[in-house]
Amino acid sequence: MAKYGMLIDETRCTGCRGCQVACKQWNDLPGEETHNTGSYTNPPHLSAQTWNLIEYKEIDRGGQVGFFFLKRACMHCEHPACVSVCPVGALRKTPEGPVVYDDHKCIGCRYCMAACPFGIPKFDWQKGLLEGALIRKCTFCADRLSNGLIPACAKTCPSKAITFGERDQLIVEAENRIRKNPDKYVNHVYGKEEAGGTSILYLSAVPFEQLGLPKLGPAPVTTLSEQVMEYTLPFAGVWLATLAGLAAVFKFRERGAKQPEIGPAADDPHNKEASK
Amino acid sequence: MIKTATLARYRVPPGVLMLGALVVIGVLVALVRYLFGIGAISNLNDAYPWGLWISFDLLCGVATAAGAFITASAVYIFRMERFRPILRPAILTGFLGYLMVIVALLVDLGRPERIWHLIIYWNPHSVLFEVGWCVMLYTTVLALEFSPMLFERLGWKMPLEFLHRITIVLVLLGTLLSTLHQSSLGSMFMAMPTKVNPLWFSQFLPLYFFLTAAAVGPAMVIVESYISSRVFWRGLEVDLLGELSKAIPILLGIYLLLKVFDITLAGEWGFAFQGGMSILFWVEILLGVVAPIVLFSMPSVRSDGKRMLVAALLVVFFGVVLNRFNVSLIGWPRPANLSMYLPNWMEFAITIGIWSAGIVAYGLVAKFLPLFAADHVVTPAKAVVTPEILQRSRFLVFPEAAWLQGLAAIAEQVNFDDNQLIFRQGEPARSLYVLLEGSVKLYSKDKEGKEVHTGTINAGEPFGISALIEPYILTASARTAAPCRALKIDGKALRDLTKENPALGQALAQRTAQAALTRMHWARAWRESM
Amino acid sequence: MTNDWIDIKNADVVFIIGANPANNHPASFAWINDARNRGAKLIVVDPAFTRSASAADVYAPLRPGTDIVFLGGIINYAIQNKLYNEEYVKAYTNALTLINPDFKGPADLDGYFSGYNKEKRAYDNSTWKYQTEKVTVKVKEKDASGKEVEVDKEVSVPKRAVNLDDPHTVWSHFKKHYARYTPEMVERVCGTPKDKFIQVAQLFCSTGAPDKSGAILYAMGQTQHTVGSQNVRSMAILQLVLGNIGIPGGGVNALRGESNVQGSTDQGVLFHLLPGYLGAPTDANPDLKSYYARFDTTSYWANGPRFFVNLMKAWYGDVAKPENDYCYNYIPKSSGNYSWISLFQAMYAGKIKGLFCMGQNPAVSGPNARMERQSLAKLEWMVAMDLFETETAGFWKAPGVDPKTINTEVFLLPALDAMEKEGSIVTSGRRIQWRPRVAAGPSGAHTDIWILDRLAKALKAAYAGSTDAKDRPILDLAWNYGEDPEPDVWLVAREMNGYALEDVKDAAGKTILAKGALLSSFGTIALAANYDAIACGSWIYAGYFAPADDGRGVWRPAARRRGQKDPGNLGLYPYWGYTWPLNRHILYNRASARPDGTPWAENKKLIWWDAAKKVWTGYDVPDFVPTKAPDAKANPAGLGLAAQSGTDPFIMKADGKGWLFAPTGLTDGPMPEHYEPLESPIKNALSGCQIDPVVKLWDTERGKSIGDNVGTTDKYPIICTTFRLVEHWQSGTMSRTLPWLAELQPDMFVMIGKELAEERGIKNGDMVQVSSARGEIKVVALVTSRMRPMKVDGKPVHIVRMPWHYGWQGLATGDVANDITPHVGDANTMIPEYKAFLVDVKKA
Amino acid sequence: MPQLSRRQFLQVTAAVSGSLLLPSAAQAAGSSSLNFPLHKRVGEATTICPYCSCGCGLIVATDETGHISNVEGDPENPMNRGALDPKSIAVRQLSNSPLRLHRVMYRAPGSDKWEEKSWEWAISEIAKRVKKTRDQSFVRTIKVGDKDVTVNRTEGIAWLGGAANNNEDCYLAVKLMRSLGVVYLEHQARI
Repeated sequence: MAKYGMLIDETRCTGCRGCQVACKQWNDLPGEETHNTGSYTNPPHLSAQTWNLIEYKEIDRGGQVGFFFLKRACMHCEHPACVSVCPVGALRKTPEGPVVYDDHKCIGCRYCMAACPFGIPKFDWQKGLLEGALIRKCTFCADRLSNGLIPACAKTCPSKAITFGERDQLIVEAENRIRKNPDKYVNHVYGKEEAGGTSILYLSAVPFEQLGLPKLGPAPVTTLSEQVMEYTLPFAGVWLATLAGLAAVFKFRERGAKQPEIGPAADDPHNKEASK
Repeated sequence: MIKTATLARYRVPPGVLMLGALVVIGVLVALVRYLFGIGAISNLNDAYPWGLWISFDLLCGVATAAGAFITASAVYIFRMERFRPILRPAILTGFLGYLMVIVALLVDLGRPERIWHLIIYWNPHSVLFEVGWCVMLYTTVLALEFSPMLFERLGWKMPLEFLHRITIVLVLLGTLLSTLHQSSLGSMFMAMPTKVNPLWFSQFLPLYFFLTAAAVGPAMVIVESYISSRVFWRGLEVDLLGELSKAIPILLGIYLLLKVFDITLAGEWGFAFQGGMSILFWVEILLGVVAPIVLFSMPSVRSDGKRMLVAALLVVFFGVVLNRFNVSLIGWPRPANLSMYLPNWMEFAITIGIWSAGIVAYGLVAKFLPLFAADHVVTPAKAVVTPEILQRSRFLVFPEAAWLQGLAAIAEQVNFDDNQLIFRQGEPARSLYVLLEGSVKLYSKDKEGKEVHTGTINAGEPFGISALIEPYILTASARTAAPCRALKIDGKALRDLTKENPALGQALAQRTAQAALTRMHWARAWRESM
Repeated sequence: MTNDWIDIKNADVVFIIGANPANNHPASFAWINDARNRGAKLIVVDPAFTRSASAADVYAPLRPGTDIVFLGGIINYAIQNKLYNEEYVKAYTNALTLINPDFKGPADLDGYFSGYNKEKRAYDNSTWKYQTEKVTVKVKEKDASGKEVEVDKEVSVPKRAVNLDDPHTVWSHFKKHYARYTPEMVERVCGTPKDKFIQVAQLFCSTGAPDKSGAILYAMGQTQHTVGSQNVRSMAILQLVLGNIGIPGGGVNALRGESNVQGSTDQGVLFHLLPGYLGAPTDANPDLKSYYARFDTTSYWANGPRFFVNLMKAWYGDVAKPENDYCYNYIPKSSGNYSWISLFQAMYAGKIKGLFCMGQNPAVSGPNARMERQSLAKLEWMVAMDLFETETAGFWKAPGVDPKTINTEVFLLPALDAMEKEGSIVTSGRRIQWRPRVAAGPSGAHTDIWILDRLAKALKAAYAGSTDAKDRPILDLAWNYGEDPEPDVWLVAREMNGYALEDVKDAAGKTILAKGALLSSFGTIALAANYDAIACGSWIYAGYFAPADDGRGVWRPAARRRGQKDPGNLGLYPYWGYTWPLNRHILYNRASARPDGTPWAENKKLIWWDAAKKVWTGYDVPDFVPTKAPDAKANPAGLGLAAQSGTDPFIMKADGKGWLFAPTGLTDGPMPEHYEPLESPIKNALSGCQIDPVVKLWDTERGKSIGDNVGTTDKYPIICTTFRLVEHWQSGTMSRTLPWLAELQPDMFVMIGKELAEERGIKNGDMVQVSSARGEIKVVALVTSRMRPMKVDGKPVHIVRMPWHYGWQGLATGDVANDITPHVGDANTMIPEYKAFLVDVKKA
Repeated sequence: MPQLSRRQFLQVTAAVSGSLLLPSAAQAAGSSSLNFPLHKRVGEATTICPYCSCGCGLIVATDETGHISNVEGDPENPMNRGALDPKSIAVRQLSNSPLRLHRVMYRAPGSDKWEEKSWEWAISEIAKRVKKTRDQSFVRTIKVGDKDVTVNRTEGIAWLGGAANNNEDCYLAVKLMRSLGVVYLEHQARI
């Protein structure tokens, strides 16, 4: 089946936030109480009620100021850290691309929040047991994709900065755009390899770090932890055998030397039990 | 029914009341958490999903409970019998430690009512999956290792019998599970290369966590023994602890070598010399690792309770607690426009509430269950010894009132159960005993090392007289043959008294020699009767 | 707009000046980006580095209120470097027309045109007229006995020179006038670095080439000035000079702010208009004949009188007869100016007793809003019809107001919103789209039509039986739109579209519209003999509700069509909705062909002359007589378009030409001349005339805190301009009450440059006080490097800008920005000068 | 759960626990492709956004109360081809807002609060006031130069509004107001 992705061309985005509101509309998420603390970015961060956020950045580009808008949402990684670390497998990578969450399994340990290199999964901090706090993040509109509709944010983008399509075709399109106007883009498609590659790809006129995207190597972040999990069972077997061996050896040494047994100390079950 | 050593009168001391209050506060705060969510009682937020409860209650809680498997493996796997007296407290501390971790989890987990999901929903790639399973299984093991005390108290024979037979299996499993999850708590953080500070991030994290946990085991035993000896007026098994703590410098040594090697390999020494985290790095390494290695390798420290306590605290706080905080919280990059996470009072209320509950539980167990080795129960004399009491024993009858006053000041009254080992041949003779009621049998080892009954002490007679005779090493073991009451005079204080008052010293020396002679006659008579 | 939204994709250069489409019309960026994908370039000129500027290929800052200098500079640049389309200018504009020799321009009279009367602050435009010449023409006329006979008739026509540089031609005055707008002058007055200006001018003037087209997108940044009309004139002139009018990807395109502001203007909700842009009668037209005289006879406006009759038949039905001048006197005649500021000044003076507010919130959106709120207090009664309790409806409980001192009765009627009622609206591109009811509103609310219907019937009942002549207009008003359960909006649409009361016959007696049939084109009215048998409420909308093919053979009322076909792939989409007039998408599209009728260039063709079929054909409805050949000669004695030749694309103009020089129609000069805003930090560098000499200056309560005071640069050194956000809309009633929008922009703020913030010790996020001569407001400071000080006339000048959506009602609240804007309007339209006034900013 | 003999029970637990130790097979290999149900209707009714003048097309779904439950761009409308900006999407909250007026409100002179009234009362009271003000301020003729000019106007009543109203609303408003003789007739297009 096709593997979907979204290409976000930051040079076309005008920061209208249609995608931020469309995400809230489709997912019926409430507005948050916010204040203007000196930036257009509101709400200030992703949260359990805000799964897609535009962040406004004023970046100086050689004297002339640049005004850029980063669309921050789940990257739907190819090797998602959140899927790898979730102890109960509540997060799952579907072959079509979306990383989806099963809120019936989740125990709320929040390991996915700690492990995600993009800091995407968020939590219902204000919900008690009755309401049931859960992890919240963009679902790549998995229900829309299942029914032949494109994601709400991609559909609503007026300036066509967000293009939905098959991931590998989007990479080809992105590289074409870079080739066609090299002076307009940084020569790199963000998400092609980062942390093992992501479904959401970015093109930008300024270095991605200045926009607020983390600098990540090609290896999935959970490579080491997954490797250690491979060795756990064999190690356990070997270590158990060693311990048993040691126990036997010391037991044997002790019986041979016939340590004078003045009788076990008060708390030894032999003693108590024997003496009564 | 076995009569336990009565530790304290029934009246609840103020300390426990205070702890109880802390527990109640903790429960109330937890209630607020369950009604209005974690956010209502904590500064945790989307940038800091894990805070005090994970860094301290989980990571440090599990690490400091390592004393259980260290002691258990020492006693049962390596057959170091001498550590037996401190085994039960260590097991209890471990068991309570893990219960406290689980209670902390029940507060920290977003959906505590689904904690059992780990059983039916699996993700073998997740380190936390393995940690979860190990904690579940190991808590069960600890419960089984702890249960003998309970069954003894209840006098149930059949379970005790069964448990006795499977003890070795339990200890093996316990040690295995502990090794697994003490190390995988470290591997958890290997999944976050972009979060953990480079000075702490390494592929040896599992090893680091295991080694520091193993090292903190004995340290915690020291700390906990010291505290319980203070609280329950018990003697401190300084010798045992000293020996156990020998392991600490070895473990920390390996840890230090590995860490130095790893940082050099990764070429990250640069980080160690700039930025706030470098300070914390050196504090942790110097105070938490290097200092304990040095201290614990000095016999003078290993033989003195106070010094060992200080060294142990260094390991616990700088070697483990600070390390766990650095790895899991302080070292993390702080998002742009957000202040550093600091736990608020309610988070501390939960942690303190849990620890108070743990201490109260420890006290209750110590009070109602046979936790401590009675033989070593050297209860300092609280009952005031008066010259009249001294007079009851011929050995201590002196005309001069001043002598009696001097002796009374350094004497204390002690009680022993029937068939309780008072002291053991070969140990240093710290005190002179004078039996007031009951009878005590002496044993000493013959050539082949077989235990031989060498005499009986009746009311009024002294024993443990080696306390006055160099090299002050007990020549025989003493075990009560009936419930006894005796006077215990501190050997050193008595020797000082005799130096100040040579006349008294001379009188005592004469009576001691008399006692030694009678014992020798008795022994020759007994052997001939064999 | 002369063109349409989607047409922007055909442009080679998109020039945005005085607008921020990324903010206020995000959908337009789909077309701007389409154009840029084909290699088009985007220019943005704005005082601040806006969201639109962030996407621009070329960005140039300019000081608010100096657009005429900037645009004048580009016009001059085109002239000096011969980048203008000479063939277009010569054929389609009045460049060659000769002007009255007595005409003098600002170059000679230090900023004034000839004919200025200082006391009346008005011009006498006789010296601006065309020179005319007499021409004798053979005319067929009926002599006394009714027989056709040919007679010579003498007619005067505008005199045109042969080449552009002859003396007294429009072009020579034009060149002389714009010679003063040099790049150095632009740098000095606008503060735009010279190289940046040259870059913009060079890029945009490249569209002068026949095979290139450039579109200008503008909005309130151009219009809300004391020289607003002349700003728009400058853009029209520039586009004429570059030959960009009437061609795909060209045009002068206003990005209008409200979903139906184009429609509400079309229906004449303005004091000086009747529906269909028919002029409202004034006290200078006592009778129908004098009213008819206002219409040109040599342009399409010659049919104006007919359209007026159709309107009267729609309003008064059979009562409107030739005998009573079709109830001409039922229509009120105005004396002087009744526009917005005059209205509130009259209200403040207590002349106005009652006010109706249908979906309008003047308490926030009017200039000097605090004074306007005090005018509301002078009313006896007010009726507000709105979705929410607006600041206007609740003005009596505004912060700091004691309700007890206000005696205005307020009726607040709950209305249904656009989703909950049926009707049509018009986009900026004149495209009418029908909107069915798609949702249920609050139970107690009603549609505006229901309210108006009940009100009309109540008034008719109140005046029933009155014999007083003044009450006839109400009693005779044709008002029957049914009632079960709502008045039928389709009946209203029928009336606006126009329908035949009787069989309509042409001059030859052939029936061209059956009785009761819907009008499909106002051409029928022009051809009809018995044109008064047609009732048509809004002639320009003729055909919008008549059945039309949607390109798939489905016939439905034109405005409800959803056809997807787009012949020529120019984005015209003729089968979607109905673009007035006559579904013509690009106005003056005769100019998209050379004078000889062939397209300027293959990739820019729109309509062209099909010599074989002898008819104009192409992708759009020709804005021309379909059968008039390109080389057709004008018949000076003809009526209407007959008097215009085959090369006169501007059919609404008396001479059929694009006016570089406007002899009539503008009160403050035939050509745009730069004057400083009312409150300006510098002296006018172009001439001695500081502000627009014709602007009306109010001095109500001058000296008091809310009065019409004029701020000076000593107390208020900083230039302030207002702008809009994508997250809020107009006075915020329909956005600040919605959680999803209030969350995005919660608080009222002012954008301050880093340099000014440092000077005043203001940190990002601080509360600051912005004060002008009319009061002060407290807002959050947004310190940004997107606002920079500008060197103007050698002096550094700071500029700040603030959104004006905020008020005290709703979820996101804040001080009303318009509390400190000035009460002064444009010389022609009286649109308030929101975009340039003086303030001071300090920490609150 | 069928009654298991004790031995069977042990076997089952052994089997289960056995598998406990071995990691379960990776998530069912090749799980079926995305098959999540739509959590709400997308909607078919088409309309046009009430905010700026781009004239973007909307498709709307309503819930059982008739209020809007989903809004997104109308893919067939050429003006926006399915795209929308924040305001048009928020039209849903316009339809559901608790702040919407649903009763006629009246404020008496000097009062500091609203009173709820019926429509009938409001319409008749408004008509009375319009008539009173019109009759008081109506001007039939004025002197222009030396001639009397019939003007038939009232300057006592002003009308503001309707750039967000439909053409039909505006047309009827102008028709009614002009028939009353109103000359102070303005709206958003002026400011």
